Amino acid sequence: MDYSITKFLWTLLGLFIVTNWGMLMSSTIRRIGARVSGRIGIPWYQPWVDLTKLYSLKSQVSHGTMFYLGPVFRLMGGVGLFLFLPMIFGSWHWSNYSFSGDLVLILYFQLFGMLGMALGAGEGGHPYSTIGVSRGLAQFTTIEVPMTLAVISIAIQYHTLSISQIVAAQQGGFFTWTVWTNPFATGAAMLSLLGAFGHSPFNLIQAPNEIPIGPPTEYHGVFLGFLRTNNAILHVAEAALFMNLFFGGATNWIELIVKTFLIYFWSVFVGMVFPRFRIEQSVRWFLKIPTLLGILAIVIFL
Amino acid sequence: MIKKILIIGLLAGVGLIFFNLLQVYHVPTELNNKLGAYYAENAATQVGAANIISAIVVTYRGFDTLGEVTILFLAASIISFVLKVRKEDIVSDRFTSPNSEILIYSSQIIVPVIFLVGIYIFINGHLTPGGGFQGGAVIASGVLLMMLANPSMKVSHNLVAFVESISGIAFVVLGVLGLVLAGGFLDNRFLPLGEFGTMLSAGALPLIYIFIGLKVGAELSNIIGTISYNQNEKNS
Amino acid sequence: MEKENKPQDIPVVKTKNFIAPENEKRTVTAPDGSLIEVDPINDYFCQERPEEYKVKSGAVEKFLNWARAESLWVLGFGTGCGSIEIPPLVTPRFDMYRYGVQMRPTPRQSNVFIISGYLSVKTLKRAIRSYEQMPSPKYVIGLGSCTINGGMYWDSYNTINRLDHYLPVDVYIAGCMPRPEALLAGFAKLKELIKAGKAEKANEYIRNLDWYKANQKKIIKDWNMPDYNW
Amino acid sequence: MVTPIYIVAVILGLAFLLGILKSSMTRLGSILMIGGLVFITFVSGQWLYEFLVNHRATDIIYTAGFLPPYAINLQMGLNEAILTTMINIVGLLGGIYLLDSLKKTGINSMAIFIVFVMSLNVIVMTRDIFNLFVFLEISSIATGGLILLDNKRKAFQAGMKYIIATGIISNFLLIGIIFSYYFASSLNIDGLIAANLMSIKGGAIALFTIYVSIILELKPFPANGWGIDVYTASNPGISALISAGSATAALFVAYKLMPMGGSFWLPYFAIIGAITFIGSNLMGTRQENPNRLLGYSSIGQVGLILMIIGLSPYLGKDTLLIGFSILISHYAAKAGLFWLSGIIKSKNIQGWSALRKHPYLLFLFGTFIFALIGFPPFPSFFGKWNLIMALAAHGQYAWMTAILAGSFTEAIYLFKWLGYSIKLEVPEDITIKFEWNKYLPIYLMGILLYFMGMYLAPFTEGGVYINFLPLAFVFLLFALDFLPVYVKNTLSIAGIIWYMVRLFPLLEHDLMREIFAGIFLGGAVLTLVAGYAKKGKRPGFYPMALLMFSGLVGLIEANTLLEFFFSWELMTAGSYFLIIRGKRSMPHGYSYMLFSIGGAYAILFGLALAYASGLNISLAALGHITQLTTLAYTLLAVGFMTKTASLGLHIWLPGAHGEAESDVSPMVSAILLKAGVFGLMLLFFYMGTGTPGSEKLLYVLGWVGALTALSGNLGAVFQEDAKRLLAYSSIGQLGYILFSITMMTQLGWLAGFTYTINHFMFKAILFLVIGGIVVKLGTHNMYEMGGMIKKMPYSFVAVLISIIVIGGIPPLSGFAGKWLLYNAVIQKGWYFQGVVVFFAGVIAFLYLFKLIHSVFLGQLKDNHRNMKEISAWILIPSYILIIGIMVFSAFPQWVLKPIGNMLTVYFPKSLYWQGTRAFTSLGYWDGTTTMIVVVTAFTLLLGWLVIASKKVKRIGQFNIVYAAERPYRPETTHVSYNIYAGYKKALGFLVTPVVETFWENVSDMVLDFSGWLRRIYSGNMQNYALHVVLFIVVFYLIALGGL
Amino acid sequence: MGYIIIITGFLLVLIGLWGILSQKNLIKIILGFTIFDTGINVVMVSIGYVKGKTAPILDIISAKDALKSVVDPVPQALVLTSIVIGLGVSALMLVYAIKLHHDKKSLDINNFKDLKW
Repeated sequence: MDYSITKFLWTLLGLFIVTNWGMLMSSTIRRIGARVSGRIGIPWYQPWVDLTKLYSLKSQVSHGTMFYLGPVFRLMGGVGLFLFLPMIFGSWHWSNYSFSGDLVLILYFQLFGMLGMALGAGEGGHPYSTIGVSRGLAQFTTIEVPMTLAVISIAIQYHTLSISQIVAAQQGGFFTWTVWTNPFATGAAMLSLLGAFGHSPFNLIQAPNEIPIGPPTEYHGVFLGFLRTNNAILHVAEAALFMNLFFGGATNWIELIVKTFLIYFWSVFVGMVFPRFRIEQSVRWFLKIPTLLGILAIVIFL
Repeated sequence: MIKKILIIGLLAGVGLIFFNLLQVYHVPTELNNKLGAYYAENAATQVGAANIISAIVVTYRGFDTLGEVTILFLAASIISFVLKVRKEDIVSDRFTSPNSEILIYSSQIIVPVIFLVGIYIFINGHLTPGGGFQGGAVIASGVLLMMLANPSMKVSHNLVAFVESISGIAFVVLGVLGLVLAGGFLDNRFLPLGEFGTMLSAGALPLIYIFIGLKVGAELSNIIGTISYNQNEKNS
Repeated sequence: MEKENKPQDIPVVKTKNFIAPENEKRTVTAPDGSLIEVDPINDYFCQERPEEYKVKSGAVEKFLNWARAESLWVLGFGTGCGSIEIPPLVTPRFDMYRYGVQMRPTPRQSNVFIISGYLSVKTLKRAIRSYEQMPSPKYVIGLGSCTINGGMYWDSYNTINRLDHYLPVDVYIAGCMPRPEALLAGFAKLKELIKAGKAEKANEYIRNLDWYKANQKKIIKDWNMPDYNW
Repeated sequence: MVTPIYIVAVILGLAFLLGILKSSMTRLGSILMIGGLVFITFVSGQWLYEFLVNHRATDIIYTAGFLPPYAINLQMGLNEAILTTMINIVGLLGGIYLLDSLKKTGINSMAIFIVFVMSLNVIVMTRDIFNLFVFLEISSIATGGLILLDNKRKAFQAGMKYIIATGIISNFLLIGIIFSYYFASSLNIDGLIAANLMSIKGGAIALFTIYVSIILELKPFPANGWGIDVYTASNPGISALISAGSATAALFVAYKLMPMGGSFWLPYFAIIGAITFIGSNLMGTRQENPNRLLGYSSIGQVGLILMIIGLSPYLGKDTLLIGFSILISHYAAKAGLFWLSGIIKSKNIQGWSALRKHPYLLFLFGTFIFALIGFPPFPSFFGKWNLIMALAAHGQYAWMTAILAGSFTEAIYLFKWLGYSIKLEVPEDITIKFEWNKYLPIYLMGILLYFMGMYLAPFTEGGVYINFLPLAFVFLLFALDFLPVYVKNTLSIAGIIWYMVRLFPLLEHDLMREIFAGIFLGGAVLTLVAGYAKKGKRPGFYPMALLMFSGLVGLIEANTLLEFFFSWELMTAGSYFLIIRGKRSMPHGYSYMLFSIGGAYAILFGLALAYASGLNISLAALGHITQLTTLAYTLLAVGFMTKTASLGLHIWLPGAHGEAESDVSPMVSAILLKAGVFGLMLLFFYMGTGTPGSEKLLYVLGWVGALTALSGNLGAVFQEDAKRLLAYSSIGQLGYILFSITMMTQLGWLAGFTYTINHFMFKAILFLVIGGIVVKLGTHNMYEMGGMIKKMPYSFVAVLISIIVIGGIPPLSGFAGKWLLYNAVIQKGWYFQGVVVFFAGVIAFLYLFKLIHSVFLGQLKDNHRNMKEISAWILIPSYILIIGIMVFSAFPQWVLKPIGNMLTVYFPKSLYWQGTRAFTSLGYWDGTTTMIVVVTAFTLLLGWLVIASKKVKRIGQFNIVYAAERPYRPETTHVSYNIYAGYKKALGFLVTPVVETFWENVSDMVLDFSGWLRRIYSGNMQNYALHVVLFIVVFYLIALGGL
Repeated sequence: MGYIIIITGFLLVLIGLWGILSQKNLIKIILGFTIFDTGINVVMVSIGYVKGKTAPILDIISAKDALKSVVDPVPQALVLTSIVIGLGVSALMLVYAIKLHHDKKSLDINNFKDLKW
C-alpha cells in the first residue's frame, strides 16, 4: 500500500509508455493490414496526428452531463485496468497499484469503462448508439463465459488469483507458460479475447457500414480523443493481462512489447480472415466452442 | 338401467348389514334385558302406572316425550307458516261438490263418538293400552271425518292454536313442577301416586297425558286443516 | 478562394415562410393531464447561432495546422455521380491512407466534406445539415464541374449550379468526372491551404451565415429545419 | 345457579306461548324470542363462568327423579358449557340478525327458531342416545322449516333434499340405537360405553349404524350434496346458524359417542374427515356463489374437526384444545361470513367488492378469511400448530400432509374471494344498507376471534412468549386509520424507531440478528419516509405495513419455533395486503398468497419434524432433527425459498413486486425478501454441514440458486416494464444469495451477507426512485419514458450508483460480493455453478443498461417535458442509502470483519484482514485503496477533460447526426423496446416460461379435477339419497368387511 | 315368530328404500319413506319381543310378577316416539311436495335440479 509520489510518478511514466506503445501498435497493425491488401497504409505516426487533431478541434457540442462524463468513465476503465495490473513481473516500479486487488478486480473493472461508455452514448440520444451498446453488452455477456471458465481454471491450476503469483508460477522456461500447461484455458480465453477486442468477426458493435459507428456516433473532438487514448491503453493492458495469465508475463519492456503485440495481432489476424457475425451468431458461437474449451479446462482439474 | 342395478346392489349391501344383524339376533325366552326388566319390575311401584309403557313414555323418558310433542308442534308450525294463507287468497264462495247424504249424516253421529273414544283413550292412558298420542290421533281422525263430510268447513285456527299452546305450556309447567316439588324435571310424583290401577293414580301422569292428548289432537287437526285448506284453495 | 462571391452581390430575397407539417405546433397531454404545447423547431433543436472561432497563430498553431492537414477525415457522404470516384481512393492503386486521409461515417467525426458532383436540392438540404454538424475547422471540396457551374445540369430544374452560394468551398476539383488522381491532388491542395492557415472557410460560413441561409432557403422550398444545425 | 333444564323448559314454554299470540303481535313475539335467547345464553354463560373461574366439577342433571340409565340425564361440564354458550351466542346473534325476516314470516317461525337453538343445546348436553336422536330430529325438522324462511323456490328443493337425506340417516340411527339397546341393555351413553359394544358379537354393526348416521349428519364428502344445497338456498342467517351451531353440536355428538366404539373407529373418522376436508375444499375452488362456497368451506372445516376427533389417540389431552381452537375459528368466521353474505346479497363472489366502500366490514371479512385459513393471531392458527406438532410427535406424516393439503385448497378459493372483494370494481347494483341488527353480530364475531386468539395463545406450548406488543401497535394504527397520512406516517416511524431502540440491546450482540433487524427496521423507517410523498389518507396502508414489519421483527426476536412461525404468518398476511394494494395486482397478490401459504405449510411441516425430533419447542431444535432429516430440511428450505422466489417458486414475484405501489415495492423487495434469506440462513446455521443428507441438499440448492440467478436476470433482460424488470432482478439477486450461503463456507456466507446488505440498499433505492418515476410519468413501460436525466438528475445519480453496485463494478460495494464469491466458488470447488452465477452477473448489465437508458437517457418524450424531480421524500431515503453504500464500499472491513469473526464460530476461517486489505488463500482485495485509486484517477481524468474541452456547446434533443436526416418524433428515435432482440434470438429459449406453464397446468388440473368432481352434485335429490346409502354401504364394507 | 317379524321389518325397510331410491314421483318417494319408517318400527318392536309374553300392561295381579309375564316395554315406548317423529317428518315432506308442485306443476323428482355443483 504505497501511496507515495514516487510510485505515482512511476505509474504515470508507465501509463505514458503504454499509451504510446498502444498507438504505435495500432498503427503498426494497420500498416500490416494495409500491406496484406497491397497498400502502404497509414504513416506510423498517424495515431498521434489524429489524436492531436482531435484534441485541437475548435468547436465541440455536448448532449448533457452523462455524455460529457462518458469518455471519462471509459478512459478510467482503461487507465484503471492498467493501474491494477502489474505490467512487468518482479518490478516494483511497474507493478502500478496492483496491490489493490487481484484478477477479479481487473475483470470487473473492465465493466467500469463499458458502463460509462454505454451511458454517455445513451445520453447522446442517437438510436445507433443505443443499438451499438445493446449489441456490445449482449456480446460481452457471452464473452465472459469462456473467460470466467478460463480464469477459474487458472485459479485451480495455480491456487491463486493474484496475477503476480500466476506470473511467478510460470517463470522457469518457455514450457512452464500456461499456454502449454493449460492449453484449454488459454484457448477459451484467447477466443474470448477476440470478442473483447471487437475486431471482425465480432465488430457488430461498431459496424461502421450499418450503424455508423455504434456507441461513439455522437462523439467527436476531445471526447473522441479520450476514447482513442483509452483504446490505446486498453489494448495494451488487456493484452498484458493475457500475457500475464497465459504467456509467462514479462520481465522487461521488450518482452512486454513483443508479447502484447503478438496477442493483439492474434485478434487482428482473425479479423482479417473472417467476416462479421450477426449478434445472435456471435452469442451462440461464444457459448459453443470457447465455452466447451473452458469447461474442458476445468474438467481436467477435477 | 345402470342406476337400477346400482340401487339393487346398494339394497343388497344394506341387506347385508341387516343379514349380519340377524345373525346375532335371537328371540329371547326371558326378559333378560336389564333395563326392560327394571321397568317391568319397578314401574308399578315407582310411577304407579299400570301401563308400563305409559310410565316409561311419560315419566322415565318423559324428556323424549317432550321432544315428541315439540316435533309435532314444529311440524304444525312449519306447515302453518309455509302454507300460510293470506287473507286476500281466501275465496269465500268456493265451489265444492256436495258430499253424499250418508256421509254427512253418519258423520254427524259418529264424530262425537270418536271424540269420546279419543278422550277415553288418553284419560286412561296410564291404565290401558293407549295414551295421549293415541287419543290425540283418534280425535284428529274425528276432525278429518268432519272435513270429509263438509269440505268447506274451516278449522278454527285460533281455537286449535289456543288448545295446543295451553296444553303445551301446561305440559312444561307440570314438568317444572316436578323439578321444583319432586325429584326432577317431568317427575310425576309431586302428586300422590294413589292406588295402583285406579283412575286417579300414577301422580301427574294422567294429567300430562291429558294435555298431551289435547295437544296432539289439536296439532294433528291443525296440520290436516292447513293442508286441506291449502289444497282447496288451490283447486278452486 | 476567390472573393468574387461577395455576399452583397446577390440580394437577400425573402422567401415565403414555409412550415413543414411535422414542424407545426401541436399539443400533447402530460401524465398529470395538463396540456403541453410542442413547437418542434424551437423545442427540439438548438437555435443558437454559431460563433466564429479565433484563428490563432504561432508555432503551436502551426504544428496543430500540420496535424489537421495530416489527419483529414472525410465524411462518407456521396452526393452525386462523382462519389463513384471516391472508393478507388482506398484501393492499393491510390491508397489515400498514406496521406492521412481517412473515411469517417459520421459528420461529428469528420472534417472534410467532399461534394462529389451535382447536388440536387433535396440532397443540398442534407449536405447543409451534415456540413453544419461537422466540428470546426472543417473543409469542403467541390468535386467536378457540377459543383462549379452546374456542369451538364446547369439548366436542370432541380440541381444547384454554384456550390459556393450554399456552402463555403475550400478546393474545387474541375472535370467531369475528375479521376481519383485529381482527388488526391485536391487533398494535396487542401493540405497546403491548411498548413498555410488559409483554410478557414468554416469561419467565413459563420460570418456570412445570413447570406448563405438566404441562398439556401431560396432554393430549398421546404425548409424544415432550424437555421443552423448543431 | 340456574339448572340447564330451564333452557328446555323456558324455551318450550315460550314457543308454546308464541303459538297463542296473534299473528299481528310480531313485536311482542320478537321480544319474547330475544328474551328467551338472552335467558339461555345467560344460563349457559353462567355455567361457563362457573367452570372457568370457579373450577366447578361437572354437573349431571337428572330428569324424572330417577337415576340413569332408567331416566334421561343431561350433563353440564366445561365442554358442554363452552359449546352451549357458543350455540346460544350464535343463536342470540342470529336471532337479532334475522329479526326482520322472522317478523315478516310470522310468529311461528320465531317459535321454530328458538326451539331449534334449544334442541342444539340438548344435543350437546344429553347423555341418552335415544334422547339424542329425538333432539337431532327436532333440530333437523326445525332446520327443514327454517330453510324456508324466505319462502324461496330453491329453498323448497333444498329442504326436500335435506329432509330426504336426514330421514334416511335418522332411520339408520334408530336401527343402531335399538340394536345397541338390544346388545347392551342401555340407552345411556355412559352405559353403552361401559358395556363396550365392540366386545359383544354384532355390537360393531350397531355401532356402525350409529356412527355412520352421526358422520352423515356431519355431511361427509361425497354424501353431502343436500347439505351444500341447504347452505346455498337458505337465508344466510339460517346458514350461519346451521354452520356455526348445528355443526358444533353434531361434532360434539361425534366426540361424545366416540368412546363407545373405542379406538377401532377412530381411523375411519379421521379418514372420512380428511376426505371431506380435502374433497369439499377442492370443489370449493370452482365455486362462485358465496353461500355455496361457504357451504363447501363449512363442510370442509367440519371434516377437519372430525379428523381431529379421529386422530385423538395421537393428540392426547390436547384433542379438545385443538378441536376447540379450530371449531371456534370456524364458528365465528363462518357465522360472520354468512351474515356478511346476507348483507351483501350478491349472487357471485365478485359482487363482494361492494365491501370496498365499507372498510370496517372489509376488515372483518379479511379477519374471517384469515381466521379460517389459520393465520395468527386467530385460534385456528394455534389449533393447526398444535395439531401438526402433535401428529409429528407421533410420526403421523400422512395425516399432516392431508391436513396441510386441505388447508391449502381452502386457501385457494378463500383468497381468490378476498382478492376479488379488495380489488374488483364496486358493483353498481349492490348497495349495503346499514342495519344495526345485521352489523352488530358480525362485529361481535370479529372481536370474538381476536379475543379467542389472545386467550388461547398461552395454552400452546411456548405460546406465552409470543410478543403481542407489535400487534397492539398495529391495532392502534388501525383505530387511527382516519387520520391523514403524515400523522400516521410519523407515528409509524416513531413506533418503529422506538422499537428498534428497545430491540437492539435485547439481541445481545447476535450479529446476524442485528444485521437483519437493521435491514427490517431500518428499511422500514426509510421506506416509510418515502410515504410522506403520498397525500390523502391511504386507508389501511399503515396497519398492514406495520403488520408486516411486526412479523419481520418477530422473526428476529423468535426464540421458539412457534414464535417464528407466528411471525412468519403475520408477515405473510401483512405483505399480502400491501402487495394487493397495487392497481393491477389482484392476480399477483393471489399467487403470492398461494405460494406463501404453500411455503408456510412446508415450513410448518419442517418445524413439526424438528419439534418431533426432541419434543423441543426452542428454535435450536432445528439443529437436531432426527425424524426424516433430509425431508425436513428440504421442506424448510423450500418454504423459505418461496419467499426468496427461487427458481420454480418465483412466478409470483414479478407481478407482485412490479404492480405494487411505489413505496410498497421497496418494502416487499428490499426488505420482505430478506425474511426468506433470514430463514434460510437460520436454517443452514442450525443444519450445519454434518447432518446426513445435507451435503446433497446444499448441492442441489446451490444449483437452484445459480439457475435462479441466471433465469431471474435473463427474465429481467426482456422486460419492458420498469418495475417488473426490477422484480426479476430481485429474483436473480436472491439467487446469488441462496447460492452463496449454500456453499457453507465462511467466504460463501460473507458473500451472502454482502449481497443481502447490498441488495437491501440498492433495491430499495431503485424501487423507490423508479417507483416514484413510474407514478410520476404514469406508465410502467420503459419505452414510453426517456430523457429523464435532464428532469430528474438526482434520481439519475441514485439509480446510477445502484446500478454500479448491482453490476459489481469496483470500487463500489457490489464488487465485494463478487470478489468474495469468486474466492468462495474456487475454494468450494463449485466451478460450474460459479460460472453460471458469474454469467448471470454479466447479464445483469443488459437489463441495468436497459433500465437506466430507457428511463433516463435517450430521447425525452413530449408529454414529459414539464416533469419535475420526484418528491424529496423519496430522494431522502435513497440518498441516505447511497451514503450507506459509499461507506460500505470505502470501508468494507467495517462490516465484513465482524461478520467474518462471527462466522468463524461455524466455519473454518478463510478470510483474513490486514488493515484495509482482505485476503484469502487465493487472492486479495483492498476496498479502501481501490476507492482511493479510482477516485483519484477519475478526478484527474475529469480535470484533464475539463481543461482540454474548453468550450462545449450544449445542444438540443434532436441535434444528432441522423444519417443526414432529422428525427421527427422522440418516440421514433428512442431505442428501447426489445433492444435485445438479437440476444433473444440466441438465448431467448432460456426464458421460455416453463415454470409459469407448469404452475398454470397444475392449477388448471386442480380446477378441472374440481369441476369434474363436483358433477356428482347433480342437483337430483334422489341421487343424494343414493349417495347417502352408498356411503353407508361402502363404509360398512370397508370397516366391517361384510363380517 | 320373532324372526318372522324382524325379517318382515327389514324387508319393509328395503322396500321403502327401493321406493325412495328408484321412484320418480315425489309422493311415491314419501310413501317409500313411510314404508321405511314402518319397517324400522317393526324391527324395533320385534327387538323387545320375548317369546310367549304379553303386553307390558299390568293389572293388580300381574303386577307382582311382572317380570315373568311381559315383553320388554322399552322398545315399545321408543316406537311410540319413533312413530310420532315419522309422522312429523312425513307431514313436513308432504308440505314440501305441495310447495314443489305449486312451483313446477310437477312431482317428477328430476325437475328439481336448480341447485347443483
